[in-house]
Amino acid sequence: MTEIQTLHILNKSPEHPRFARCLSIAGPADTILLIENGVLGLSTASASASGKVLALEPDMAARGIVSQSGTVETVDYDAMVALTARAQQVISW
Amino acid sequence: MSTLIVIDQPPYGSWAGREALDMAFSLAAFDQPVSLLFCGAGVNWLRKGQEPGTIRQKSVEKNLAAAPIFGVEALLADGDDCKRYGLEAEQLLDGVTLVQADSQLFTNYSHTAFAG
Amino acid sequence: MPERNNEGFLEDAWAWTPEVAEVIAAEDAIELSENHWEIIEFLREFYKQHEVSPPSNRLFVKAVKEAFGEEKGNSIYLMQLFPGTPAKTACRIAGLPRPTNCL
Amino acid sequence: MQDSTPFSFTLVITGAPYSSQAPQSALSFAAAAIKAGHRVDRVFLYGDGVQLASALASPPSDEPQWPREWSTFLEEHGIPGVACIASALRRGLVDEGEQKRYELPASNLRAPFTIAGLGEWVEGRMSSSRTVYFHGSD
Repeated sequence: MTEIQTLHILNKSPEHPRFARCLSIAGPADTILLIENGVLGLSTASASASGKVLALEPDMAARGIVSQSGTVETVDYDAMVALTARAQQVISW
Repeated sequence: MSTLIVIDQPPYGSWAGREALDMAFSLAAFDQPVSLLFCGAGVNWLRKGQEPGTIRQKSVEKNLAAAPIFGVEALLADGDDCKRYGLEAEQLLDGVTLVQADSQLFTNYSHTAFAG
Repeated sequence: MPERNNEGFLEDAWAWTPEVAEVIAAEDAIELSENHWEIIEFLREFYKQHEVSPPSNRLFVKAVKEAFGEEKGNSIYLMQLFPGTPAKTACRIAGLPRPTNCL
Repeated sequence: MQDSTPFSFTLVITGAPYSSQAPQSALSFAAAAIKAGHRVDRVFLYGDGVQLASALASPPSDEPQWPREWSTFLEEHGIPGVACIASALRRGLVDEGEQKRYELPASNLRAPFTIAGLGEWVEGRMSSSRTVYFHGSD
């Protein structure tokens, strides 16, 4: 399993200033996990982040967001816990 | 183990920044190294000459001036965001260091938190 | 005597006078000396400058240390002057609002 | 693939129930953490998050009662739930002690939550392996 420098938990919609700030700050060794309203920015985030982008499946399903096959890795809460344990640092935006 | 507390919301219209300041003060109370970063609309915390008496709130300018006394290590502000809000260096409170809030900056801290 | 709450703190910090301080201190069996006044005046000035009183005992000690050095900025010295919880006792005598016990 | 090393978590909730998703996300996270064999040391409610400790929240019967669900979870797993005193007092959330202290007409803190200072958060920060925040999304 590869190291994660920082796990960014991003729950803001793409309109929120913190969304863009999070994307600009996440480095290549970081992972961004989109949860809650954050999943609405799936396409934006996947396109502009230098690190890896994941999304929380229950929050996607709730909002009727379907991932285009293979474009984004979806995770459940179990995997979210594992990610927070793997990352050196966790930042919630 | 140094902590960065981020204030990205403007003062007076929202309470989150005040609660962030309390977080920084409490870390300082327990001798934990802590710095504050002002970015986005949060840089408006740093403008000199605030007079919130008319809206019956305490001055965040005055509250913030207690930070160095309590042992908060640094008051950092994103230079680009200051520019966006028309804040020149001489309009900023004393003791503010201009930085670039980029990934580099965040890696200097073992813990980064917002108040809400 | 200006209005006070159930723990003896003034409702209005600006209603404070040195005479009020004497009365409140006497309730705690404290006779105010030069050393007490130094801290009381410091606290009132701090409150004027920052619109908050030091939010915890530890930060009270830190603020005193910053102003007067190690010799006075330590909890033993402040405890001798203001028994109990020094920040609380000192704020009460200095007429400052009751701390929220936040920290 | 689960990490086999047990971790300990301090969870901080700053978003209120019924105005944010934070308490729900935090509960799902906490349940998953325990299922994976990790420990949740403490849940700290800060800012608007203190509303989660209200004993008076009464949503319609066909909606989840998040304060009650959280209370049950904390009791089942013996996890301390702490609401920040400064946030709580400002927002009208008090236990019996504060009710007396401030001479208020009622108290409304839901067991097993307690009220304490930010020192609890600092303590959690220092002793848990991870501190994870759940904010509102406004």
